[in-house]
Amino acid sequence: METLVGIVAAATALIGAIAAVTHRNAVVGVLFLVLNLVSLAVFYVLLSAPFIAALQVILYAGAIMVLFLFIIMLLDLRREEERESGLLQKVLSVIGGGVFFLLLWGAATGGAAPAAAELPEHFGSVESIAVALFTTYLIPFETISVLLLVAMVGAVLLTRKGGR
Amino acid sequence: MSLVWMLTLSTALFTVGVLGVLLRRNAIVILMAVEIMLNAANLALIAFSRHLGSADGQILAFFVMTVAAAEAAVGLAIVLAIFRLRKSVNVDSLNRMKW
Amino acid sequence: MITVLRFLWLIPLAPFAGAAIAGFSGRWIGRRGVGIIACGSVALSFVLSVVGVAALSGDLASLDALPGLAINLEARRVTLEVAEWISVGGPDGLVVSWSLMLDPLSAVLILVITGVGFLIHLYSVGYMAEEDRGYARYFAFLNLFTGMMLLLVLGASLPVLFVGWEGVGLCSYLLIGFYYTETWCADAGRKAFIVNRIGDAGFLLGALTLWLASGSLDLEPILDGVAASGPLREVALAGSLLLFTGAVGKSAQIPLSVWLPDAMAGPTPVSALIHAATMVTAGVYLVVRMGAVFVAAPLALAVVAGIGAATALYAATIACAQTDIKKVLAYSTISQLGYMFLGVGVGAFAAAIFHLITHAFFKAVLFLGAGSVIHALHGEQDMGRMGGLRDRMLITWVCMLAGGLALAGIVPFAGFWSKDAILWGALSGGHTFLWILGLAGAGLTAFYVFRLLFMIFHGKPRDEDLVRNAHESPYIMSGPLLVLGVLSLIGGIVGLPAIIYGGDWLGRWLDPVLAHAPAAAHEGVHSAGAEIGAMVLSLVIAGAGFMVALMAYVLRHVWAERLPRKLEPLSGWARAKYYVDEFYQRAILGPYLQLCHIFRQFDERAVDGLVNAVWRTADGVGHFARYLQTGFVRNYALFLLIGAALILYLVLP
Amino acid sequence: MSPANVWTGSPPIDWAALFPTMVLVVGALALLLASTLRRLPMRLHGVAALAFLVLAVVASAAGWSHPRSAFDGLVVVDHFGILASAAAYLACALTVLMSLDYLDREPEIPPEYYSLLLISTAGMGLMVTSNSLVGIFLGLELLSIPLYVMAGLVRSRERSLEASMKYFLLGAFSTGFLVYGIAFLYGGSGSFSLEQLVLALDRADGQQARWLLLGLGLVLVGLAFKVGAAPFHCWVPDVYEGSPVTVASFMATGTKAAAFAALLRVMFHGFGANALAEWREALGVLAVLTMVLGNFLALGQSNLKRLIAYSSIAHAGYLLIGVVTFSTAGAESVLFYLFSYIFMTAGAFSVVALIAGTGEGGEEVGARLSDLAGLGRRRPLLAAALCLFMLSLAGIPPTGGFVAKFYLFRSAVEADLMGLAVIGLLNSVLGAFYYMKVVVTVTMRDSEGTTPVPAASPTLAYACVVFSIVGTLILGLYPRVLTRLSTQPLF
Repeated sequence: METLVGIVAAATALIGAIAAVTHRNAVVGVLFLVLNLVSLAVFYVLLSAPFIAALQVILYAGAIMVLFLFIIMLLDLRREEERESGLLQKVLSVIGGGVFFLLLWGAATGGAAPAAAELPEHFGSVESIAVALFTTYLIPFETISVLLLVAMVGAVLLTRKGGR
Repeated sequence: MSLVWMLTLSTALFTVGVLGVLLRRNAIVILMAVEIMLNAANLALIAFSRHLGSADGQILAFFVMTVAAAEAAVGLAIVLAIFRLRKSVNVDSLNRMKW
Repeated sequence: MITVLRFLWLIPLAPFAGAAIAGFSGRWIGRRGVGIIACGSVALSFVLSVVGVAALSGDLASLDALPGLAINLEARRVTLEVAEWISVGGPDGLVVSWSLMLDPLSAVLILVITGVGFLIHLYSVGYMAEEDRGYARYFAFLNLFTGMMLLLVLGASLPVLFVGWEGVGLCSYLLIGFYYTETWCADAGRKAFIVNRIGDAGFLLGALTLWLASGSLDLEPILDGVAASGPLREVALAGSLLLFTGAVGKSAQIPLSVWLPDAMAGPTPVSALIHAATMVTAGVYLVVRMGAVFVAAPLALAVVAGIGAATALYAATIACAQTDIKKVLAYSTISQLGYMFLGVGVGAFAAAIFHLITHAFFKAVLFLGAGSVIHALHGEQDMGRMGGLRDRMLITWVCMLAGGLALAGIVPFAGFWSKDAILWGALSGGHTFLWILGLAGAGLTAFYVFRLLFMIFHGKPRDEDLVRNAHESPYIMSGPLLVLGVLSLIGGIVGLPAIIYGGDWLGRWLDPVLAHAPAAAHEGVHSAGAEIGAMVLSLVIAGAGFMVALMAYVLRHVWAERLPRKLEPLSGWARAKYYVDEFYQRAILGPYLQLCHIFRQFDERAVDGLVNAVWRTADGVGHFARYLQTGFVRNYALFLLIGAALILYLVLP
Repeated sequence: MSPANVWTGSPPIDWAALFPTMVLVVGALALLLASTLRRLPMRLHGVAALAFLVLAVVASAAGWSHPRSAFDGLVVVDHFGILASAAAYLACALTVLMSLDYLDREPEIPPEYYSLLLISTAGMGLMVTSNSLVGIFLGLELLSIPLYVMAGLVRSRERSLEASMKYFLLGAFSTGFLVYGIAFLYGGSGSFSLEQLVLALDRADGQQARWLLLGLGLVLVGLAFKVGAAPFHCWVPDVYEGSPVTVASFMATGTKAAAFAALLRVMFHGFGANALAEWREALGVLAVLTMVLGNFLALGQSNLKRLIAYSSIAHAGYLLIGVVTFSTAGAESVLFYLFSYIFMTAGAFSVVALIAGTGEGGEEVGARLSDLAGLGRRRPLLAAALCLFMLSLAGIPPTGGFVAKFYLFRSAVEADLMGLAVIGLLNSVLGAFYYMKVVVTVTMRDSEGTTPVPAASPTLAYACVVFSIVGTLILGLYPRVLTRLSTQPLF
């Protein structure tokens, strides 16, 4: 059962990703990206990371993608301007991407991975993540808050009307 | 699903993201492609986390998600600002500075 | 008295301070103040130098008690560590200090630099009087240059020497472009810089080589260490040739000679000080200073001698075909520097330094005289338009004549003794071919220098309007001229050879430094008769050059203009005489001048072209490579991906 | 770490280690609040930012005598980190100094600019004082995101927004590589700590070792992008040219210093001797490529900002040599080089900031080389300063640039990297060509036609120039002021 779900999720994740970057209509692209994100969330559940899976759906697919969609709708960018150019770029990109993938894939999966470790109790639970966030990773957690704040300020500065 | 399969999927997704950046001209789509790359990294992190039995990977995945959100906010703001000025988000038209 | 050596650092510091004051407060102290500060600081430095050299010649043994001073009695070398500069690698690591070294060699040079430098500063006060803007800047740069030059010759380690080396190059460069703001001038400056950078690369690589072999950048351990067999001796050839590359660049020898004629764009006193008397001789100084390393690699010495002799002849040839007064002197400088390298190369180190000193005198007087002429003619530099200036500018004429006679090597002027010492070094060392080259160059030298003098001062003015209002320069200019003229006459005294009952004072003074020099005089031919014979021969050749110039540029006018009028009835004969002259002009002098022109073209097109080609290639590659930078984000991302693939390929097993 | 013992033994918080970052963040927040008060003059913001920077330096220096590791290595207090963050603070301070006057001439830049600057600096500080990949990653983001915004602050200027967009897209792209690399390093070592990483490399074999090397490669891509090494350098000239001058200066100095410090720490600490052959080879290739490309590309430039951008690429190449040495001397020389590089580059940019401004049509004017013609006549002291910085960049003694190169090449020679040292030396000769082009233009050419004359610059505006001159000369004449600090172990 788990394998079946995994295969389906892998397929939809890959299809979603490919369609998201290839579809001419950006709105459709975003929707495919959401498909990809949700499929990945399924994996996270399978990999004992329910909290991250939930965040993936709520925060990523739910909030960030809506932001994308909102901007695309706002700017009315459903269709990309047609202007084919740079055959060399395309050919080199595909070749480069292929070589890169082979190097990456070969190195990532080339040999037998060491045996998986036993999972501790409550692995991946909200509680255990929260504990780590508020103890060991307190500093990065606080940093993240500053990061989000500065991103917000920056977005306002770039988009608000008028000068000083 | 074994770790190897997860990593295969992850590398494939990462490459799809990279190619999206290289081949598309719409700045928003490029940003989406970057999101796919980050998600590929997250998948690898969580797969490793499961494999190693350590929660650290999940924590970093959480941070990556937040960073992605911050980047998306700033990136979309830049897109918006450029659109106001040029009525286009085609990155190929961003070519005033070169050489 | 001896303790004065502890204040060695004041010698370069005085001009630096002068530069700072003139440069930064020129607006407040006024033109007069700037002049006083600039000349005063160099004068102070000169006085200190004299005192320092006097101390050096005293009893050094009593110095041992002074802290901070290291003394090498054998080499008569005093090293003063002023402050630590760069130190790395803990207590056992490398330490480079701001340390100065006074020995007989640097003693001679600081006297020349500050002495001639002071005179030229003084002259500049008059020469630049009409310059409204940049007066203070000019003197600041000139003072800065003097300080850098002193640092160069006093530096006790290669990095300190390099500071001076680069510093003088920079000042030269800034002064070349002083008031000529046209494009070609900036190009000239750039060319000078490129050529010098090629030399600098050689210098740096040479220093690196010596450092790797000796573990030290100080001169003392390198010079002392190279005598013994060891790693230093093994790299002596590479190290010395690389250092020589630097010297070739700085001293404008073949094939890096192209920048010096262009450098004449600067004000004339600058040409006199920097591009004749001091900076360009830094290459000679470097080779003599590092002489021990060169001696350890005989092949390197041979290369130095060959390039020196070739340059001496080649540049003399080109000088014959120039009509720009400063260009003649520029090529002459290149040629004379060639003689110095010839001297060094054949092992006659002392003779080379001797020539360096006398050259500083007579070339300075020639340049300053030329400046005086140019000044009188409101900037005209074309000799083809001058003539008949002798009566209008008597002092200048006398002084330039003294300098010219010295340059031509006419006895008893200073240049005769020093050039002859070099030629004798070549002959007695068994380098007969080089000696013949040098002798031929001497003939050409006499020709072009008298050509120069005749065209400027003798005959009838070719451009009446230009010459009519010419007048002698003010005393502040003619004073230094007179002093230098006298020095051109008697400067040879310091090195009169024993053969004519001179003391060879300079040779003996330099002995402690040049102990390693090959004893050239003891090999090959050596007899009093041969030495006298060689002197007479070179005098005869110089005389021949003088005669040719006289016939070509003075008598021709006499014959062509006076004779026909006086002997009116015999006009046919007179015309025939005229034809003789024409024949002479066409058959002998004409082809010869053609040859000179070909050389000159070669210099301007081929050698210059090579330098330009190097520059253009680099520039072209740069321009081509620029197109990688397309401005498209996607292309950039592609480069990034290719780079990532490259790194993965390199990193993965 | 399992949840159970975390509950019971949560570590005490080492506040002192956090002070420098906290000062900057609090300062940034205070300035943010203050910027809502419209009446406050811009200069006051700048002066306040300077005050916070000084406080941060003091807070950072306080840890000098007591090196330690806090928060499981997420924040470390060691000499290297203190010196590297001092470099970042210095870069920021110089940027603030040159902004004081410059912002008057760029009326579109809002007062929040100073907050962004401080946050970015805090990110740099975090990045260079962390022994954990998490800290380095978040520090990098914290420094980058404000910069993406700052590049585009002149919103009516197409070039500014273009710079912002290019920087953002490529920056985000490279972040993807960095994160992916960290994921593989995590997979191979089971931790984000650099100390664990080097241990894991020691015992890893087979697939684990391959993950680690893969992670090494990908992390290198991310960091090489930030330091501006070829072939990841493409963004540098475009972004520097388009950004406001002060922002370009901050990117060129601060980002470079922080990214190099982080690169050095990751390579020396995280990979160290256990993957030496691999990372040395990769970085060696990058170093050569970077030096050659940077210098050649700079030759044909006619815009001073762009020229400095290419020059900064070339300098990244020299600096990489110092990293490749993998020796204490190399690390010290990189730090020294960074300080002298900050002074001379910020100095050059501050001269540009004094002469550039907004022209007709909102485009920036005054940064082209032809605009500099005759500067020697119009503003002799400013021209002299620019020449000094150019000479220092060219590595001509007795400036800081010379001593820095001396240290660097010496450490390379000592590490038996003769080839790299010679290539570096020849490249620095090549570099002199275009630096001299600037000197020629400034001192020898006369201005053609109308040259934009910027608004009167008050004395304050020269502060950055003067400070940079002093720094460049002191490091050249008496480098001991800095080098004696590293008599104790760096890490």
